[in-house]
Amino acid sequence: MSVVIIVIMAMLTENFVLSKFLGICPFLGVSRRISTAVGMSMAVLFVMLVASVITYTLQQYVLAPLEIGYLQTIVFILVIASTVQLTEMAVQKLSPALYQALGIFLPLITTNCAVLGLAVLNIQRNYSLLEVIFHSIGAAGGFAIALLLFAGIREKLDWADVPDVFKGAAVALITAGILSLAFMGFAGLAPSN
Amino acid sequence: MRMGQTGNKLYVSSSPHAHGGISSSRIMWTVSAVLVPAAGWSVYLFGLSALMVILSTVIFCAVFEALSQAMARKPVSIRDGSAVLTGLILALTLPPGLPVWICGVGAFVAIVVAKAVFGGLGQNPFNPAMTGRVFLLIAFPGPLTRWLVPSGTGETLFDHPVSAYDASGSLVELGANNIDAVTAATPLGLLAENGAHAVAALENSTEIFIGQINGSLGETSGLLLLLGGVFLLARKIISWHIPISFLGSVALFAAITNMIDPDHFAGITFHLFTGGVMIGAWFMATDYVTSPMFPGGKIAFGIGCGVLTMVIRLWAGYPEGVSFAVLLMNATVPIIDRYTRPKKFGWKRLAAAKGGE
Amino acid sequence: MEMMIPMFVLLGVGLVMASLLAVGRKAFSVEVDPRQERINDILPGVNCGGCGYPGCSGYACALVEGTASPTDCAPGGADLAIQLGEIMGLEIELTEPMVALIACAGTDTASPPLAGYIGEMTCGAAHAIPGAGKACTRGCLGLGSCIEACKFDAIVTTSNGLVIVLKEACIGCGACVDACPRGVIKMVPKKETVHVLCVNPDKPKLVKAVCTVGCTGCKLCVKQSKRFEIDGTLAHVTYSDDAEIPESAALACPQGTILDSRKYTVAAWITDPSARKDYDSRSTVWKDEEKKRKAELKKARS
Amino acid sequence: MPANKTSHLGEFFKGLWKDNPIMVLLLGLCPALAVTNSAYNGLGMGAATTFVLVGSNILVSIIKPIVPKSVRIPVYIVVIAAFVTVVDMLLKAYQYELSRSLGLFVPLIVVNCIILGRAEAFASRNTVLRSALDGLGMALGFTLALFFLGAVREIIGSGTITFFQMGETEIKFNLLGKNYPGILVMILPPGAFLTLGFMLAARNAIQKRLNKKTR
Amino acid sequence: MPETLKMLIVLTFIAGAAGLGLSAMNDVTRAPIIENERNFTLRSIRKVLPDAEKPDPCVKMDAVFDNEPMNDAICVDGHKIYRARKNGELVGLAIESIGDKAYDGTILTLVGVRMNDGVLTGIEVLRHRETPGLGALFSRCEYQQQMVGKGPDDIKWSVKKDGGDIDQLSGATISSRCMLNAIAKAQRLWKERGEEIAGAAPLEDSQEVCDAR
Amino acid sequence: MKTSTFEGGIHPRYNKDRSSGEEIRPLPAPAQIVIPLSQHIGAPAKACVKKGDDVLMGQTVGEPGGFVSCPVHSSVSGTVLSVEPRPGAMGAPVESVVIENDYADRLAPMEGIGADWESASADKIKDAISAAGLVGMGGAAFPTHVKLSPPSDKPIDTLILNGAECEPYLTADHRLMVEHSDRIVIGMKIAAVALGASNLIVAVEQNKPDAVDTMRKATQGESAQVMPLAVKYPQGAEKQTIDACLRRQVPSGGLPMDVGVVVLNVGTAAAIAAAVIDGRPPLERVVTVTGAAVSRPSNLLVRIGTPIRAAIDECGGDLKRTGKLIMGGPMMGFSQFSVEPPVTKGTSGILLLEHKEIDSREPDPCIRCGRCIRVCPMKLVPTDIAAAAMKGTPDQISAADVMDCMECGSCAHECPSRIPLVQQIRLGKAAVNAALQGKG
Ligand SMILES: Cc1cc2nc3c(=O)[nH]c(=O)nc-3n(C[C@H](O)[C@H](O)[C@H](O)COP(=O)(O)O)c2cc1C
Ligand SMILES: Cc1cc2nc3c(=O)[nH]c(=O)nc-3n(C[C@H](O)[C@H](O)[C@H](O)COP(=O)(O)O)c2cc1C
Ligand SMILES: Cc1cc2nc3c(=O)[nH]c(=O)nc-3n(C[C@H](O)[C@H](O)[C@H](O)COP(=O)(O)O)c2cc1C
Ligand SMILES: Cc1cc2nc3c(=O)[nH]c(=O)nc-3n(C[C@H](O)[C@H](O)[C@H](O)CO)c2cc1C
Ligand code: SF4
Ligand code: SF4
Ligand code: SF4
Ligand code: SF4
Ligand code: FES
Repeated sequence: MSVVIIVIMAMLTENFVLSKFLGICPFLGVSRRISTAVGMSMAVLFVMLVASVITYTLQQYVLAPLEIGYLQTIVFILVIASTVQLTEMAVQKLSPALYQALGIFLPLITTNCAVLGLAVLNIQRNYSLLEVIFHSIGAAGGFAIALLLFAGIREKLDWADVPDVFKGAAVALITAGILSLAFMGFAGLAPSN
Repeated sequence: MRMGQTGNKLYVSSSPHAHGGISSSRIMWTVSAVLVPAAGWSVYLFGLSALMVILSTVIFCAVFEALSQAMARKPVSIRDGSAVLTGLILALTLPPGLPVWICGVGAFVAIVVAKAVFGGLGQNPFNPAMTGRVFLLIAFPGPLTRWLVPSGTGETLFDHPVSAYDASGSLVELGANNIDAVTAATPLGLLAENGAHAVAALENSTEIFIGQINGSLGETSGLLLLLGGVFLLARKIISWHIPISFLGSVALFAAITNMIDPDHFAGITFHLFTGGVMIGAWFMATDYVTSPMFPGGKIAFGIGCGVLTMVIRLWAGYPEGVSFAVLLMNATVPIIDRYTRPKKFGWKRLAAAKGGE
Repeated sequence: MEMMIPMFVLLGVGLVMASLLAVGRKAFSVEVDPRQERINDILPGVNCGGCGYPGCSGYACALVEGTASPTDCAPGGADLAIQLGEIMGLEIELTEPMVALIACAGTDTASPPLAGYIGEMTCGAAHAIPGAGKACTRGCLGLGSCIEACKFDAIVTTSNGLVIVLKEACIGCGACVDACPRGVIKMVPKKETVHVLCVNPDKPKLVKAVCTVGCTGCKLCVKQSKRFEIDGTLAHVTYSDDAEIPESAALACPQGTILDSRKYTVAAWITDPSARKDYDSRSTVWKDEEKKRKAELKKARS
Repeated sequence: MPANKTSHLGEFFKGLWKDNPIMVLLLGLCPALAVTNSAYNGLGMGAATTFVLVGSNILVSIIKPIVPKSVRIPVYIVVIAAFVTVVDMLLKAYQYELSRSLGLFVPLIVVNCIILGRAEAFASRNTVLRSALDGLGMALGFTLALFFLGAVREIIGSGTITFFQMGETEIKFNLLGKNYPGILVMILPPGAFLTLGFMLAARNAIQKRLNKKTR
Repeated sequence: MPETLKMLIVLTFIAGAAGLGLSAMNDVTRAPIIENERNFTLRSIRKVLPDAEKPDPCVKMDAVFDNEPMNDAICVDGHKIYRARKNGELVGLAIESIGDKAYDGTILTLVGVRMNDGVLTGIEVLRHRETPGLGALFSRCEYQQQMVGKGPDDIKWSVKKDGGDIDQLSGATISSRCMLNAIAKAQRLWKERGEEIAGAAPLEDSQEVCDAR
Repeated sequence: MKTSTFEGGIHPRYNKDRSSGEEIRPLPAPAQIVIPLSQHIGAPAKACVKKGDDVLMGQTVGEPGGFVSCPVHSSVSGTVLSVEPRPGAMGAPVESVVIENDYADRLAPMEGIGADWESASADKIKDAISAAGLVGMGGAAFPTHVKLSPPSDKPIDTLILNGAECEPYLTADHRLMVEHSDRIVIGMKIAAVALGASNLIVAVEQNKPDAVDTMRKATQGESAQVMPLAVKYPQGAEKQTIDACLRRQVPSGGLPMDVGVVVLNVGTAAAIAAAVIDGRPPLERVVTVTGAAVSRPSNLLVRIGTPIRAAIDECGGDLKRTGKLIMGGPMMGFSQFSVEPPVTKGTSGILLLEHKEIDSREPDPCIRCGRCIRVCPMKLVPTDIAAAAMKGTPDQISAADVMDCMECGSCAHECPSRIPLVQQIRLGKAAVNAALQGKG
């Protein structure tokens, strides 16, 4: 499958947040300010790339040959959690500036459906390494688009007279729902099998 | 407003003590009035089946507005016309003959889900009518893509079925002899399924311009919509930025693709005058509440709408993309507004002065 | 043997990861506020982002900086909030319970508005417009900015242009005091029952001109109990445990400015004059004065 | 120890309403939104999560004394992941169709924030019994919310409500009649967001009523 | 150091223990899982090969064959085909067939064809990415009744919109066309490659995937 | 040729022709005069007379309370009745000197520089202006001597006389220019000497062609130049006037002197002439009394301290028909709830609007139409400021540039939802100021 299609698919037609429901917790949690959303998006891109490549390698060279695919979950999550934590420590030590911009978001992503989901999907779909890389980029891009748009709307909603019972998460979810409706317009843009 | 005692008492207030210009309700009613010719044309084309849709969405919208305001303990303000306008615009994006209850669902989504939940008029990030329409399209893909053929000659009001569906959503005959004779694909549907040659005949015909084609109630007559839009422009109710950049980018996109592969892609007039582009550019993308506030942002917004419309039309699953494009661009408005805010008076020297210190 | 493969794989992965983390901790250790460290330790470490900060350590950081509240962590729940509060030393000291008091009895009838007001219906806005609100420029505007500010729904409007505090619902947070542009709201001990409902410090003549129930500083209350004090021309109660204020004190006030809530609730006092009937019959002075003043006011207005 | 502040029963019930993980804590929303296109899927996901949550809460509260602080998170993750894998295997073995429709979201239970959250915030500081009750309550609250969400979506979306389904046997009621055309969008992603949004609002409204009453 | 050491030991130990536990669990569940996966295919095959004179999708019919079709799979032209035999004779085919140009991507179906007359004995959707809910509509036996039991020349195998005899599903003409496309492919295979199909040697591993693209 | 103007602005209904043809006529002094001690921006004056004192016309009754402050003078001769708080134009009682008029108009001794002001030093001129207690008559009532004393690092090259009078209804400056153009030009030249400015501009809106003519005539042979400006509100706001005349933008947070300009109202210029040449403080000023509830709209020469009731009565103002009583113009003026407040040095108009002109409907929600943004002469985003002011923190309010707003009211005038934007913005400013003070 062409990598272009993979990217469009992961970003728009099957947007990780809005149509695959991966990473909803940070999507709701870290979307109150545009500035945080930007940092989060960068961090997600980084973690998704690293995690995908590592888990892909593990799957190809350890789990598959030994026929212990059922350990996928446990191995993947362990490896993702540890590498991210390590990266966070390293960034904090080596570049405080980078840490402020991006590093502080790293732990948030460790235990996030989107990253593990991406790793598992990569395997399920029999992607090649190149495809895995582009899939990660598309997925992270999709997450970023959704998060940024959402953060913008939520900043605006701060001023709105939202009825009491809808304040907070309820109106945020309804916003996400309408955003997800809008994203359905991309359906069929990247036909795949 | 609490007035204290009236009588020949003096009133006090903050300055300014003069108010000029137009009122919000007048704006809403004027826009509604401007849409009436296009709505009338659809009734002429599709008869009662169009009138029912218009009446039901408008009434449902007004009722839902009143109910939701009452529930939120806010003053009921359907007189301001915004709910009626939402209803009218929603109606104009729906196919004639749509069952009344489906219109009701659309009105509910538009007024309650997309507007009241966010605090009512002025606070909704998404265009209510477009939200309603897109919801319906995805919820009832069948009824929403079944297009009656226009009578064209204005035989009588009763030529067309009022509601062409039974409860299960399948087409039933109501007065017409043959169902296939009353429904057909829209020009955009033809384009999406069969390529540009299928619509070549329409390309430069006056039919698409005047509106003797099938489609949603309000997308048929490009001419009337254009006139209405220009009227709003002249009355300074809308500014040129959004419609012109929207239409311009659609035209440019169509021109380029048509040049590359005329067999596959239709031309400029076709894309401008079919589907929702005209009503979208003049009446939907211009909704104050859900579009950017500043000139630069408006242009970016218009271009975004145009490009997304064409991308969806040409490559995505749906034959028409205006409502999706408008909704998608609605989501970008806060960000656009953030980066297109004009420089305030005197900003330049301030920067210079600071630098000098 | 085959059964052992998974074990070895996981042993291996576990070992590698644990060593990496161990090395990382040594190599990349960073100095932080010890409080932050402690907070980090007790936070769930879920990094769910629910608090709105980037991860648990982000929240810890914000807590230490004082920009976050200890109750923001959903997974941790109430237990955690208490522990966090302890670390942050945010424990609320137990003091005498206070409640808010609207120290104004100037209803629309007592202090009728001089002009109609058009504009933003908040107290702050009206306060800034000369002539907006009642004749008294010191008292409660009745537009309820304090109601907005109270998170506990402890303040309600009366039908005649005042607001009152529901004593039982008020937790004494003081938010309303800051919201009132006229400084009408005072925090008073919850157990106190007698209050002077006026904040107008103006000369008696000016007070009388604008309000029928304003304090004129006549000192009659002071004669009843030494718990009353006069500041300029405005009386107030000193809230101490010295002595109980006799019921006669409230009756002594010719203006009817003193509320004795052992006898009348604030609501009854302010909203329903008929409830004050027996009070009125005993306080003839007050009655006559009121009649006279009403006549004067009528004359002044016409 | 703050632990003895609530009764055991309170530990159990708080998850149902007061601290409901979906509606109040807003944790674990991914599966809540993704799999609830039918009531049965919601129940299934709830059951799977219950197993993992209770199991890992118990295990974590048992092993807590020996786990050094610095590796507690990786250790808890391993524990949870093990339970998740077990559930995954069990589902595949004995509830094949359910496992197919839950798909990706079974392994993703491991990153469901409530699980790690409860393990860390609660189980690692409380007794085994309390942890088990807490886990059970939370899981039940989660399950109920998912079931409700699934039921609403399924009823509006296709007019039916499914309580059980395995092979040919199913417990399914057709509530809105055979001719109900179904509002397709409710079983699509937007329907999930919208329904949950309105559900939260409804909970807020009820809670507000309750608050007023208690006053 | 002891802290670090403890850290190493605990994490490693717990991971190992988990591995051991899971491996044991796997031993227990492996068989049923494989069984389930087989059953899934098996059930689909059985469904589309009802072995009746008049196949009716609304009536449940248990087929009795000489062989287990599941184990008698071949690959022809990229299609995986399961063969059913009775009395030593090839009686039915369950053909995996991909319908092109669906609403989103393609639809993978299993099409049952009777060997002697090409009558459609059943059709199952194995994988699709159409709008959720549509898959269920296709599986409605009432809908399938208009196709199942019909031979290649009995009816016009296209949707009514295109002048055929098949009712398109309301709102899903595209998907309906795609299903017919899959059926047509299977019918063509039966017609043109019948002998090859009959003669081919069964795959060693019946789970093998054929490239149908 | 395209007339100069600025970006934004509005075209309100001007209603100037009611009074623009009326010659200025004096209003007889009332029996009692109330001289507020604070008629200007800055520290209030301190009373220097007491009850029972006899005062002369033009005698100082209040001395300046600081540099940015002004003396006040009695506008009649008579006896001091009291020094007490009296209702002021801003609502709250203001400490005032109340004087019983003896109708003798006994003039206090006045000592001006005389006709040879041209040779006087800048300091001497400024001293004379300061002693006369001149304040800007264009509305802000800022002490003029302060304005004429820019710091030395801000050289002034241009003096603009502001005759725009863009406020609807008001015609006081207009009549002054038509009737006393020579006084204005002399005042301008004196101010130019004090400032050392060489470029002199008289800015007049084009809807006063007769004023343009008379000013052209009066400046013939002078270096000054009359610039007709487009008719648009608020053309007379100084930053906009400067932008229109010179294409210079006063930086945000800055003053005209930051771009080398001083702007004076034409009335101020005329008062400068009197103060410097004759040593005469401003004892009266031109006040336009107009509005639908006024039967004889007029331009009156009113003694400072005259209760507005006197002016209203003189012009046939009907208080029964009046819905709103405004001191100043409809755009920037202050509504009054009584007829007691006295005319001060800054009072340019008294406006009586009828009941039917009052719109007391509840505002609609903001529909984000952007009209307020389009018209804001400061190119601000009023709806954002207002939203922040009503719901935001002081930081958010100042981030919305609240302090750049000059409260011209263009936004609120245009808002189709009738949102009291200016009122909300003022609240925002108050909140920001309070926060700043809190920080110390
Ligand atoms: C059903 C209905 C239809 C109306 N149609 C119009 C209309 O087409 N045009 C219009 O200007 N006003 C119309 N109005 C009157 C508006 O309510 C009125 O213009 C509005 O209150 C604005 O008044 P204003 O411009 O004086 O503020 C209509 C009112 C109602 C109730
Ligand atoms: C949300 C949505 C989903 C759709 N999904 C499908 C689909 O799965 N299959 C399909 O054939 N058409 C699908 N369509 C396309 C329309 O229903 C299309 O107009 C239809 O295929 C042709 O109309 P008809 O079948 O009613 O004649 C979808 C449309 C929408 C709006
Ligand atoms: C919105 C606005 C409108 C103004 N309009 C006028 C005007 O029409 N004429 C005028 O002389 N001053 C006007 N001013 C005051 C001027 O900005 C400036 O303060 C004045 O011209 C300075 O002269 P002065 O100090 O002599 O009053 C206006 C100010 C504002 C904020
Ligand atoms: C120029 C103009 C265009 C409008 N377009 C729409 C529209 O497309 N859809 C809609 O629901 N309301 C529209 N409205 C009405 C109104 O703005 C809308 O109900 C608000 O979004 C509700 O907050 C429009 C109003 C104006 C003035
Ligand atoms: S007490 Fe203060 S804030 Fe409350 S209504 Fe009265 S004036 Fe307003
Ligand atoms: S704001 Fe606080 S102090 Fe004031 S009434 Fe409410 S609870 Fe009491
Ligand atoms: S009042 Fe302020 S915000 Fe409004 S137009 Fe004038 S300068 Fe702009
Ligand atoms: S003019 Fe009024 S309605 Fe329009 S954007 Fe400004 S505040 Fe909103
Ligand atoms: S459940 Fe929390 S991110 Fe998915």
